[in-house]
Amino acid sequence: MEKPKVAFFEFTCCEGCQLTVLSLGDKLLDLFESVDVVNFREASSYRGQDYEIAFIEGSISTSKDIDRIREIRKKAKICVALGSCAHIAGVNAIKNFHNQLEVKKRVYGEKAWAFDSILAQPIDAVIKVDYVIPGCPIDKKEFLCVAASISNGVRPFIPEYSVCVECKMKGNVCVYHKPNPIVCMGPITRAGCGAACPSVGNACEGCRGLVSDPNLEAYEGVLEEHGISADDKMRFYRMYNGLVGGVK
Amino acid sequence: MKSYLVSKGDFLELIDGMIENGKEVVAPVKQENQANFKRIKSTKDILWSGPQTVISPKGFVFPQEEELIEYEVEDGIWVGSKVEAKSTVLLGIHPCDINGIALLDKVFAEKNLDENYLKKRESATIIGVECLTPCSPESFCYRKGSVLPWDGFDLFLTDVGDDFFVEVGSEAGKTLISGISRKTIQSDAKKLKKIREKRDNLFAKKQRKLKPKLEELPKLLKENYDSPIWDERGAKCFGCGSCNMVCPTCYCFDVRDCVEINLKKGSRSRFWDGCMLTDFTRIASGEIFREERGARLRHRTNRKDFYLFEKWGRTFCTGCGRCGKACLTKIVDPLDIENELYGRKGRR
Amino acid sequence: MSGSDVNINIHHVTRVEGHGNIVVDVKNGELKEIKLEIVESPRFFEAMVVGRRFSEAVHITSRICGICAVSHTNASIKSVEDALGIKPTWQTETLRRILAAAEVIDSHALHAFFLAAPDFVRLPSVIPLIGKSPEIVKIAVNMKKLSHDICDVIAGRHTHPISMAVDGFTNLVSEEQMHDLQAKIKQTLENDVPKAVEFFSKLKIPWFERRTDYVCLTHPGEYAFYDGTIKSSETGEYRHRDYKLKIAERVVDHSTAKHTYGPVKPYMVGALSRFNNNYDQLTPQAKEAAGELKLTPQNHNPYYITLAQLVEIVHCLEWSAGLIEELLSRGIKDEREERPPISGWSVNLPDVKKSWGVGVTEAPRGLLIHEYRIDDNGLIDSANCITPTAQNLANIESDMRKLVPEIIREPKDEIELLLEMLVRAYDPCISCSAHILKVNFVE
Amino acid sequence: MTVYKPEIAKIKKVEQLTKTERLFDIELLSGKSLDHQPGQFVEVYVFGVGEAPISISSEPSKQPTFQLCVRAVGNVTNALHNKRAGEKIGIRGPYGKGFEYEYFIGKDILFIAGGLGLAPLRSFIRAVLNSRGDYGKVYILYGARRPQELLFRDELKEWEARKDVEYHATVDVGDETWQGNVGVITTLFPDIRFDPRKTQAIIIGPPVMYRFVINELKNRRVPDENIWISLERKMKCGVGKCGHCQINNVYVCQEGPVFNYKQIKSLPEAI
Ligand SMILES: Cc1cc2nc3c(=O)[nH]c(=O)nc-3n(C[C@H](O)[C@H](O)[C@H](O)COP(=O)(O)OP(=O)(O)OC[C@H]3O[C@@H](n4cnc5c(N)ncnc54)[C@H](O)[C@@H]3O)c2cc1C
Ligand code: SF4
Ligand code: SF4
Ligand code: SF4
Repeated sequence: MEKPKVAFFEFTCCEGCQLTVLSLGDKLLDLFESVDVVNFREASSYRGQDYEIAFIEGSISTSKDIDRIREIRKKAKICVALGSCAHIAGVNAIKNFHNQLEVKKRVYGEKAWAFDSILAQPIDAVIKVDYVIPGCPIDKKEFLCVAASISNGVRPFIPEYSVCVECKMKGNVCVYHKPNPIVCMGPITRAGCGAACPSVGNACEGCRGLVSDPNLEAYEGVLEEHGISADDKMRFYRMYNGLVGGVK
Repeated sequence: MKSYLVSKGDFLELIDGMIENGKEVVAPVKQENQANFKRIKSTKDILWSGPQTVISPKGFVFPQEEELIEYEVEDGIWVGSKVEAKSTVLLGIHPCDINGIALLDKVFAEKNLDENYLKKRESATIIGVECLTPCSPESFCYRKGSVLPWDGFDLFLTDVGDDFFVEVGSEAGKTLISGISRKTIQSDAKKLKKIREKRDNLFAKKQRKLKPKLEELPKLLKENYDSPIWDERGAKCFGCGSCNMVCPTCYCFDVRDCVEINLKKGSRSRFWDGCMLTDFTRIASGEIFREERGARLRHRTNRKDFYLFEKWGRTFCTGCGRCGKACLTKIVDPLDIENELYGRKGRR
Repeated sequence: MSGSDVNINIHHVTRVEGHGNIVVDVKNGELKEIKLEIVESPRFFEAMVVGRRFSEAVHITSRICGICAVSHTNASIKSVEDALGIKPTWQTETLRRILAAAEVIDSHALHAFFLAAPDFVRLPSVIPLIGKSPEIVKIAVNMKKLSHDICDVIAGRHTHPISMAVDGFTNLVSEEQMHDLQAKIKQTLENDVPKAVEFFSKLKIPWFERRTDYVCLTHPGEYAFYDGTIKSSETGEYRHRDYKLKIAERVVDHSTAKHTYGPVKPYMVGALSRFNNNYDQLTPQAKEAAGELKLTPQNHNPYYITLAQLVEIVHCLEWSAGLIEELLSRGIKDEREERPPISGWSVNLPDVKKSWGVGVTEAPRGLLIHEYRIDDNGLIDSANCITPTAQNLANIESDMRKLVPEIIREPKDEIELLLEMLVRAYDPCISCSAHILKVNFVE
Repeated sequence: MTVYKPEIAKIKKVEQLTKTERLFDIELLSGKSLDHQPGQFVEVYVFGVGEAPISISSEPSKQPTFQLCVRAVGNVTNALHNKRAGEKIGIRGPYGKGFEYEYFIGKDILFIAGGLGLAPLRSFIRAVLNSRGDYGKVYILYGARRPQELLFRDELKEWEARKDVEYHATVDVGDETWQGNVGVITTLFPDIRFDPRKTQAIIIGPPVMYRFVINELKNRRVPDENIWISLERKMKCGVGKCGHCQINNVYVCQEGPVFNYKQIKSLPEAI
């Protein structure tokens, strides 16, 4: 069987997802053996233009990005959004909720005008995305499973259920039930991370995006019960899910 | 079966000796402000009473994730079934959880034997312990007739002071304590009876009441199939599945494949699943047979106290109260639901 | 050959974090232009944290960089703690130190083995290196795995650590886990380190020297990574809160990363600066490695940064093994009930007054500074963040300006390679540097 | 050997029936016959992809080969469509309750198939036609969305030609080649006459079809116990454990997929 040709590309992001791939350990060597990595700027000087599967990391946040990602889409058979930035615009979208000129000025002062910057968007705002590997950063195990599924010609499994499922499976004390409670987005967030955050005692911040049918009304009831103000609530949603429909 | 008396010191020594000899002993240990079942290094770690474990011990016989088959596809195909079982002592198991396992025993041994479960189950020694105080404000085991084990234990301990009063549920259990036990005499039985009377009184006072009669629950739920309560409560449900995961008697599972990146080796595993989850009944055409969360809540409740109750003659909710605690929107507690149904009905 | 024209335009330097271009223009043998363009999309983190509660900044600023996320987390937390006047417990700070060491190991291993090493053996990437020197690649994989194991245990994961919070950790490590880690660290020191040092000692390093100002943290008790005062080899030591007196940021046209300058001129941060300034505090095995690599303090060849990184890997292994030893001898305590860590979304947050704080730490690539101003409601009203790569950019350009005339007679692709290798030697984290924050403080 | 381990089987032949359906001839490597009842199903395993419950489309036989008619709709079914003759798959089963045909002997039978429902029904139809003398009158009603979507077209012609079978077909949307009835399956009812008390009506089709067809049968005074249907639900284990296929208190994989209408009428979740 011919090895699938794979490329990695990054847009606006911290490149933590590609680094996660580079940190697969022994499995990284298996990956390099099983697929033909033709483009991986972070790890290689070789830049092949002939690829079938494109893993795309990062958000669209400059006008130049739009042309570049369209080019990639033209060449690739399968485009996979890698990580929150590509999937739901990630933390990049936080700036969308500020005054845009102000944002630029805060960082670049008088020269703000010189910098190309548009509202941060997930890549599916510009191109058709075949599959998504959610997370900030992606989960190593999930990446491998998805990569294997795709090279096997199978639609990868991404859980539809909530983070609470995985959190409970691990037997964690729910962070809402601790002596110093923390509010957690687990009940409405898509699982697949193995409840990484609550498992070490912190809140799920929703980096994998919401489940397909989140009950936001019920969720807001829970937040209210814990004395979370409307402002707090919005900031919470706007860690990762500011762009999600239904969040008011 | 027979009962014996074993001094606590002897018993703990026995267990510690087993641990030293490499035996896997699992018991509840403290975890922050709650508890969990873990492999212990010494009996000192055991939490004999106090906060309940977050999830039931069912995972030790029916793991969260378990490989069922494995295969290789290099020149030809090879498939093997995978049944793993390692001899384990489950120690300090409360009656609600012993009963949970006893129910799973029935289910997995029905018709098509589930060897993955049964082998693990055979390799497990269950040493239960009687609860003398309620473990959480949510529990209602007394109301479900589940303060004592129905079946499914090897030994069952009751703290009677310096000794454990030990009920023996299997030959293996009997052998285990043969060196340190002495037969009980009438006064011991009397003492036990007293302790249990006191316990009953305490539980009757502390635990929330179940208004309908236990044996009438199937009928109550049947009559209330179309009650508005399901949608009322369902409106507040996340479909998060927490209530399924923590329950000692939920046993539904999903099965999924995982292939290695080189596509030559793979396995098929089962994972805990839950009827409260959206895709639980979704088929390829996109149809979801229990679309409404209220319908799912009804199904969950009916499984506990109607369908499976009728089928097996025993409630499938042992009253551990975990789901009531786990549910952040406080809608799932079966006792709550049943009381509300009972209140709305008849006694209007 | 004087009078020649050389025009180099390396688009998107590979094997670095983020996007940068090298532009060199030589007309008639005269250097017209030389620059390192940073074309990474700007991300505006400084603006993003404005309006956030002080406790929320940590998980946002961690996302500045996927490779030095622990350092950003440490700097962010320290800045908040500086503002709030919180002094964390010894246990908390020790765990943070171990995490910092783990990150250095991971980042340096990635750079030295995966990104830089292929240059020395003239390969385009680590992938063909797997076939050529499988053992070396395996060592790097092991070292990276080790540091990820350490981070997984202590902080939940390496990239974007989870449980690190203001004034503590939201999880509790067990002594058993720490024992395991210690055993693994010792194995690496014993098995992998000698082979790695031998491999690098045989590489031919390009010869080039330019003395510059070496800047890093320094600490009386240890080779500083986590904490200390800022030390400049030219102008001496100063307190972290005074950083602005010494460091000026400037927006330049060709870069979405701001450049920084010391009081007099460009300066260097990172492994070689730390090595030059704090050599005496290296662990014995690290000093031994330096000896074998023929690296001695006051080295002025930036291509040697990669070797200094290797020395630091050895140091961090030994250092963290020692820290774990001490942690275990004191016994690990659950401090969470008494001193609840202040995690981003805690329901009960302490009341806060208007305040400001600065957090400095050594990221693998050098000095990292976070500064926040907090208002009376506990919300951040301004932030500044200076990353190591931003500090190095001006220095890299100065190096290139000196280097190009020295190598102008070489064939063009050799010049290109040497320039790319120079940029890569600094291990620039461009994604980091493009997330530079505000210049002017709202005073 | 556990209940979850598939037996290895070989694909002997693949035949494209329509754009989306293929018929697979499959043989267990052990050489044993499947020994199934009409209406039963097997769990088909494609290595590395997963399992799907598929009804057995061929009639019961002592031969080692059996047939599956599969529509490509998702992971497993698509992967199956990519398989060629000679390739190996896994088979578990047969599972579930099918039609006990002794019960039907001597009775009139009205087969009603909608779309892919013909795949399982074909097994029973063929069994009945093979020993035609054992049964009373036989009617076959078959509906598909379009003429191109009709399955087993050669066999349909045979059935149509037979004197001892009353065969009617319809499509929802016709085209120039189609000369038969156009309309949903219930529009075929006025064409047929049958004795409601002597006739056993067997319906297999998409969920939406059941309600209308049962209504029509009720109008024709067919008693509940003379109506049979086969239900489809998500399945993961096929052996009554995983819980997905449950309809109220009934596990489809154990007590179904074939049900007598009387039995499931009281189950609100059934239809
Ligand atoms: C008793 C029975 C008999 C069937 N007979 C046939 C047949 O003869 N021919 C045919 O083409 N199809 C038949 N189906 C439907 C077939 O099982 C599904 O189309 C198939 O499972 C889809 O799987 P997939 O992996 O391709 O789709 P995906 O959408 O990828 O489904 C993933 C998994 O979900 C489950 N699942 C999804 N849809 C269904 C479904 N409709 N029924 C049961 N489980 C499902 C399966 O475990 C499946 O592997 C039958 C279903 C049942 C229950
Ligand atoms: S901690 Fe979060 S994810 Fe875990 S059970 Fe509680 S709400 Fe759900
Ligand atoms: S239904 Fe709830 S209370 Fe009953 S056994 Fe399950 S988790 Fe416990
Ligand atoms: S009932 Fe409660 S715990 Fe169960 S799924 Fe609904 S919200 Fe979650």
